[in-house]
Amino acid sequence: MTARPEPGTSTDGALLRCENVSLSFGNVRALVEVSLTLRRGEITALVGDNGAGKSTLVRCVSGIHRPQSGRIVFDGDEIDFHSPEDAREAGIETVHQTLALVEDLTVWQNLFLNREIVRRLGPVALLDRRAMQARSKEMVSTLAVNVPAVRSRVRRLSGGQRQAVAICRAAGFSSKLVIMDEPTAALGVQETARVEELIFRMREEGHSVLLISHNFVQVMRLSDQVWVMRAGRCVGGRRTAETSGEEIVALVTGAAGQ
Amino acid sequence: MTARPEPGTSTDGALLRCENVSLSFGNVRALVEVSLTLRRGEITALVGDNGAGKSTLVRCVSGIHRPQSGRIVFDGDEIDFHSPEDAREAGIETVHQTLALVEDLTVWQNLFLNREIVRRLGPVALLDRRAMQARSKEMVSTLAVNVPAVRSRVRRLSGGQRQAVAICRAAGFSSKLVIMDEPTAALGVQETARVEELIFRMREEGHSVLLISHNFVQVMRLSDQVWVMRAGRCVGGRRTAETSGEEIVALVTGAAGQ
Amino acid sequence: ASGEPAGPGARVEAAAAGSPAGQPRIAAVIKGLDNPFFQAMKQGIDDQARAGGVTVTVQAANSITDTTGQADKLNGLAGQDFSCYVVNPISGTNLIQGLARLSMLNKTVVNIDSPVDPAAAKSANVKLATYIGTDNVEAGKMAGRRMTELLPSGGEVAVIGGIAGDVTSGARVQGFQQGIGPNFKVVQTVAANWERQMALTAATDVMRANPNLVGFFVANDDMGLGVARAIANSGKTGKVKVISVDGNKDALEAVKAGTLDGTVSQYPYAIGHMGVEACQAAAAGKTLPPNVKAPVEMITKDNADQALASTPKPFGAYDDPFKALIQ
Amino acid sequence: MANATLAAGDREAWSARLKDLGFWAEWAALVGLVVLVIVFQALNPTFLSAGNIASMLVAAAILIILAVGQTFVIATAGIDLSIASTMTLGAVAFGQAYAAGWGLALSCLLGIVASALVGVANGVIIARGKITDFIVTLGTLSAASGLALILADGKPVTIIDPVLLSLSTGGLGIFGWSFVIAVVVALVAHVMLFHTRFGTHLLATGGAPESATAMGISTERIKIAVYTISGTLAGLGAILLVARIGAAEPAANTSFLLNSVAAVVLGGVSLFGGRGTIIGPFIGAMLLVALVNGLTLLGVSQFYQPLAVGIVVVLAALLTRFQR
Amino acid sequence: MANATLAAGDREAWSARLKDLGFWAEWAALVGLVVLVIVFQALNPTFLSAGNIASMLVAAAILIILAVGQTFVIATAGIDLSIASTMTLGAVAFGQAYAAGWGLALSCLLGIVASALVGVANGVIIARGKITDFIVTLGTLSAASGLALILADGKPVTIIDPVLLSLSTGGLGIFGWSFVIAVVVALVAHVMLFHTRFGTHLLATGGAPESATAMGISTERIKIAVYTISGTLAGLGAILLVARIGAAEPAANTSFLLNSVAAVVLGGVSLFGGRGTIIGPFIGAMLLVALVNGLTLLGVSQFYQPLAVGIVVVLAALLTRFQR
Ligand SMILES: Nc1ncnc2c1ncn2[C@@H]1O[C@H](COP(=O)(O)OP(=O)(O)OP(=O)(O)O)[C@@H](O)[C@H]1O
Ligand SMILES: Nc1ncnc2c1ncn2[C@@H]1O[C@H](COP(=O)(O)OP(=O)(O)OP(=O)(O)O)[C@@H](O)[C@H]1O
Ligand SMILES: [Mg+2]
Ligand SMILES: [Mg+2]
Repeated sequence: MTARPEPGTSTDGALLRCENVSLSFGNVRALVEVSLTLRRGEITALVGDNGAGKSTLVRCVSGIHRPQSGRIVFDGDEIDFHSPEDAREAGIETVHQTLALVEDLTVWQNLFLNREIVRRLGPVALLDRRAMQARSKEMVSTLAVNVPAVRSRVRRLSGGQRQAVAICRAAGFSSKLVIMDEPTAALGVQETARVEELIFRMREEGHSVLLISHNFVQVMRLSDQVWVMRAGRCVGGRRTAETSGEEIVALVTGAAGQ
Repeated sequence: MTARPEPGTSTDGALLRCENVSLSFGNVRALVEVSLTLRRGEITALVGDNGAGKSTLVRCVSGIHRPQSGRIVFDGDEIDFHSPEDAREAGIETVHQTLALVEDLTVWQNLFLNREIVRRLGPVALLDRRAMQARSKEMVSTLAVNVPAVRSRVRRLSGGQRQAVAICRAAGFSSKLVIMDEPTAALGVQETARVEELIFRMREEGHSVLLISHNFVQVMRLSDQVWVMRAGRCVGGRRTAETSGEEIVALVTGAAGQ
Repeated sequence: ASGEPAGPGARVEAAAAGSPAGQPRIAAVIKGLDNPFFQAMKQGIDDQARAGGVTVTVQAANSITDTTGQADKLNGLAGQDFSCYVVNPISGTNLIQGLARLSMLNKTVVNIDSPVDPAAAKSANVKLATYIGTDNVEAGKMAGRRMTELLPSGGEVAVIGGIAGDVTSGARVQGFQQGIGPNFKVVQTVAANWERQMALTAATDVMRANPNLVGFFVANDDMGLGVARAIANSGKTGKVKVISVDGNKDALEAVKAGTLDGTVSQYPYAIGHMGVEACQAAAAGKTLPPNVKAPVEMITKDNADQALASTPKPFGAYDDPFKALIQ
Repeated sequence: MANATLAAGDREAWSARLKDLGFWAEWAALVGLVVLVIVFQALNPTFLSAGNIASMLVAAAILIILAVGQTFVIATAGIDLSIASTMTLGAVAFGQAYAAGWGLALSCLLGIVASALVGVANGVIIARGKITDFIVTLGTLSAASGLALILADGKPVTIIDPVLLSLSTGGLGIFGWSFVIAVVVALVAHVMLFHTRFGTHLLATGGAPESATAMGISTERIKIAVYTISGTLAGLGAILLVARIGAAEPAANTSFLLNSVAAVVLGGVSLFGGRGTIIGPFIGAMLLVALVNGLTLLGVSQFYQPLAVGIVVVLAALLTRFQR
Repeated sequence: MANATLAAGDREAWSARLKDLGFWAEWAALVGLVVLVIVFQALNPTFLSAGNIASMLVAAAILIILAVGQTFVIATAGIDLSIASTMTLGAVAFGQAYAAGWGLALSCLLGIVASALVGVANGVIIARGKITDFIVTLGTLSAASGLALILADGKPVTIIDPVLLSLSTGGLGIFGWSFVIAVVVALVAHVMLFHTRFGTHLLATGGAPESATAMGISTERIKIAVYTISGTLAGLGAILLVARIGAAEPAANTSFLLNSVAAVVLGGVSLFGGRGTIIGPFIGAMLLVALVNGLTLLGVSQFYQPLAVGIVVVLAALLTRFQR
């Protein structure tokens, strides 16, 4: 049952490789010997039922959880992130499913959180609020249709507006890998189209993207490679060009063997 | 520009009628003279971009916000809910977009929140935990694939599992109108299929459903009537049978007049 | 000997204050709020003011530890048109700032009960017209001597104090230790925060830890009554002696009933009373005696009846030099 | 069949729980108490003598009752800073009524009603006025102690009543009556919190007020109820206090305030609301009382006692670190 | 162009804000203070005399400094219960060093360092031990006052120093030096909170610790920093306290604890963290001081003062009800 990298996927172009990663919460086995590979400069999709363990895997890669066993290799080095800060420094930006926005801060403060622009005044570094606000406005208007005021608190935003802010934050800073956990779940048609454009643009600019989505049409449209998880295990991977939506559904539901 | 009920929709079979409902937050005009009608025993869809005001309208109907002007007629009576309790008593159950689960309570406690089963012991009414747990188990397993333990705290659940719990809660209690604000946004394929089944079943059982969704394929598949919102206004309504996905998209984006 | 006023000259000040017809307007700042001791003091102040037909404003700190709050209150009153200030500072120095301002304005300052630190007063140019009060160390000593009288053969005693580090409590305890005979051994000192309930619990525990205990010294009456209760609860009434300080009405009754073996009565009523008299005398242009000892009595079962009959006033005659000045 | 699987789940859950650090953390106060008892007993054998246990239990009774009230409030993410001065006010009301010859039963009732009213005031102002719990109860802390001073004219009233005396000295074996009352209060509170709708709604109000409102729970009513409970229990505490010291005093019982909150937090209840137990704060209160008792028995100097208390409190809290 | 729209947005935002009730609620403390000043001035004209203003400002200085420290802690959803006893410890350390002839500057430094160390201890135990702020600082409250008692052997040390005396009595016109220091502290704190990365990270830590962690902010480091700041400011308060009362006393200054939190809450800062201002707590502190001063000037009886304070505090808080 344990999945191993597809024979077809050479590990040379690999940006991220998970090998037998396991993690349990009490007696919930969220990840069971998960192995998969992400190639450089590609859009990789990760699909699976609710509770299959996708977000948990993402959290392992982005430094929130530490795997109980197995290893993760990123950009050639085995990684052992102790905190999300380590992951961000290594070049991994994440849009978490639960968004990770600070509701009481404004849109611009959230966008630049821990990436603040400062002006040096002798020994002290003061925030350059104007610059950040102006840039935020630009960033948000690329994605949102009903653009929220960058100085309103995130608490005030609609579900989709928040999602847009979270995506902007991850996309706005150059990084090697951008992970997006169901980025378009709350988005409208127009916004979804813009995010998909953004994802393509990121690939063109040479970033790699890990996309989690329940929308198989979207997955087939965007991705180069699909990995499928079921009940904590990675049960298979396919090149998108060589598979079909039906095969993926079969893998997700367990109707097909590997 | 202001929308009015479609000529085709007779108001006789109307379960819910909003008339010129408006609501502003500070200088954000979230709802501008919204008028629309929901028919008894039908599935009505409400679509629109992010920030268009859909959730705000739902919150007005379910007693969280009070409209600043306009009136809402439910089941023949003009309503003026002072609290969500009033709405629940009038027979309106809501699955909110932000879920409204209590993270520190268990799944079964959430499912039966304010609908607890009690045993009378003389003057005191004690909770019947076993009964509630058993029923919860049944309820959740109809929707979820990876069924969470009903005695685990909601905090521990995956995004989709939470969504399933929230839907179960709204569907599990007989009511005249069930409002679902993006119920399948976080759900996997199998779970989405089950929820859609559930929605059909509810219609068969004579409940009315108000469905908010960004998934137009789903909207076309499920609904009898579609209303479209744009930037706080209700810009039109169509019988689903008489329209097409393209027309709806055009209404949402403003490419078409009414 | 402490509380030596830093300077005379009450006559000049009274004149400078320009009070019409020699009637002072008096402001008093005292210590406690919820303690009967200071209420008796206030009563003394109010009674004498009424008798003398003078106006008086009494303010108190929020608690016996509220040093800065008391200073704030004095400062609040200092800016107003009072001619004479009666102060009972929580510590030797906490009111210095306000007092310095008063001295600059040539107001009469009467120090009662707890003395202002003389060195601090000197360096801040604070001029005190007079000091009226009893030394807390002296009160403690009296309690110690009484304990020795009650238990000539000595033994193990314990001390229940107020809040740890509190000045008044510290002085009384220090006095007690000086006053007891050489046969005594203080086995334990517990801080009961001036609370009767805590004193009760602490005394119960102390008696359990020291089965041979023969007596308690308690830093005020309220806690003393709690200790007496603890002794009664454990059936040791009479076997373990309790002596406290203050002389409140309830304590006097307890002494009479035999549950308390004695209290050192400091007569806050008389102190307050004389404080107002001192102001009147100063306003009348009299020269005040620099240092007036307030009455203090050891109340025992023998004189408890007398004490109760005249409470809050002292039952015995005492020396009141101001009475003559304002006749 | 459903029942069978449930029971199996039960067993499984228990064995898993015992292995879980989090489980032990929930019982941090108990672990701390046991450690403390062992240490004190080793250092001074009178610690576990029947007499000392009895007096510890009696000394703990008032604190337990206040901690139970405080638990209800804290579980809704509130805090009742006025709990101690509400008790003072109750004691004074009781004392004044008794001194005025109202008789014991009526006076007790009056004391409890006076305290309960402060609770109602707290609840109504917080719930209807939508003001932070902290500042409202800080206000009533001040106001209640002021009222107590005014009512009593600043003077204590000695109360000698045979019934009260036996309340504070009699009991069932080593369990003094006041401790028995505290246990009954805790039991009732436990049932209320975990076996009634009210309890569930209370936890929902504390954990996610917006969600609770959306589910039609009146968080206002819950808030008013918990403060009323807390006030009423403060009134009960007042009766026990008067019985214990034999007098009704207007003195502020400040130490009870911080101790009641400390007992709750040591008992593993989060100040952010939404979770709680009754047994935890119960043991937390016992821990605090045993600590002071033990230190006094050992004759630790008054200057070193605060230091020791501080260190033990932090150490006991360290046990809760695995919680959440 | 972007700038132009921004500026326009600015103006629009301001005019909208002025109409918004929420805006006024943020300034509740100021509104309360103004009302109080008008009432007191009407009842007693000496209230606004230069002398009385000067003494109010001086009286407020220590509370302002503590409230600023408390604000930093509360903005991270913590609370520093040890702030007053940390100040006591600082005062005693200062006093002992001064009495031992270390000289003023060195003694001051020692006092501040001693207090800062308590803050560091708080921060480290809370952040690394992952224990609730409330219980840790409750522990250090006790421990620090124990240490102060031990250090001082329970006795106050009188300190007469011309520099200290002029610190407490001199000043710039009606602004005493200690008030000037408090203003400087508040200004620096304001800049730190709103114009540095640290401030933003602090608010993020308080508002959504998990999100802050996910964004790579070390919430541990932030926690340690805020408690260190609060401890250091308590040390500064200690120097001003010694200057003011002319002695270093080991007795607890309990009233400062609740007042510092009250000032922060009255200043519109949520105890749940994530939001905060400095000006609010500043004005909150002034409000509390003006209240007591005014009641004293009016000669309100000592029994009625707590009642009046309680009522005014609740009324002032009522103004904040429109907030959020
Ligand atoms: N912190 C936690 N404690 C306990 N169980 C957890 C925790 N986080 C996740 N789980 C459990 O682990 C499993 C996998 O969860 P995860 O969030 O990774 O699912 P997912 O694939 O992202 O699902 P979804 O599509 O619904 O987001 C679920 O059964 C969930 O209940
Ligand atoms: N409490 C609030 N305070 C201020 N503005 C608000 C508030 N709630 C909603 N808004 C604003 O009102 C507008 C409509 O929000 P709403 O949540 O109704 O959108 P929606 O149609 O549900 O969008 P989505 O599809 O993203 O959920 C948005 O611009 C939002 O920022
Ligand atoms: Mg997920
Ligand atoms: Mg919405």
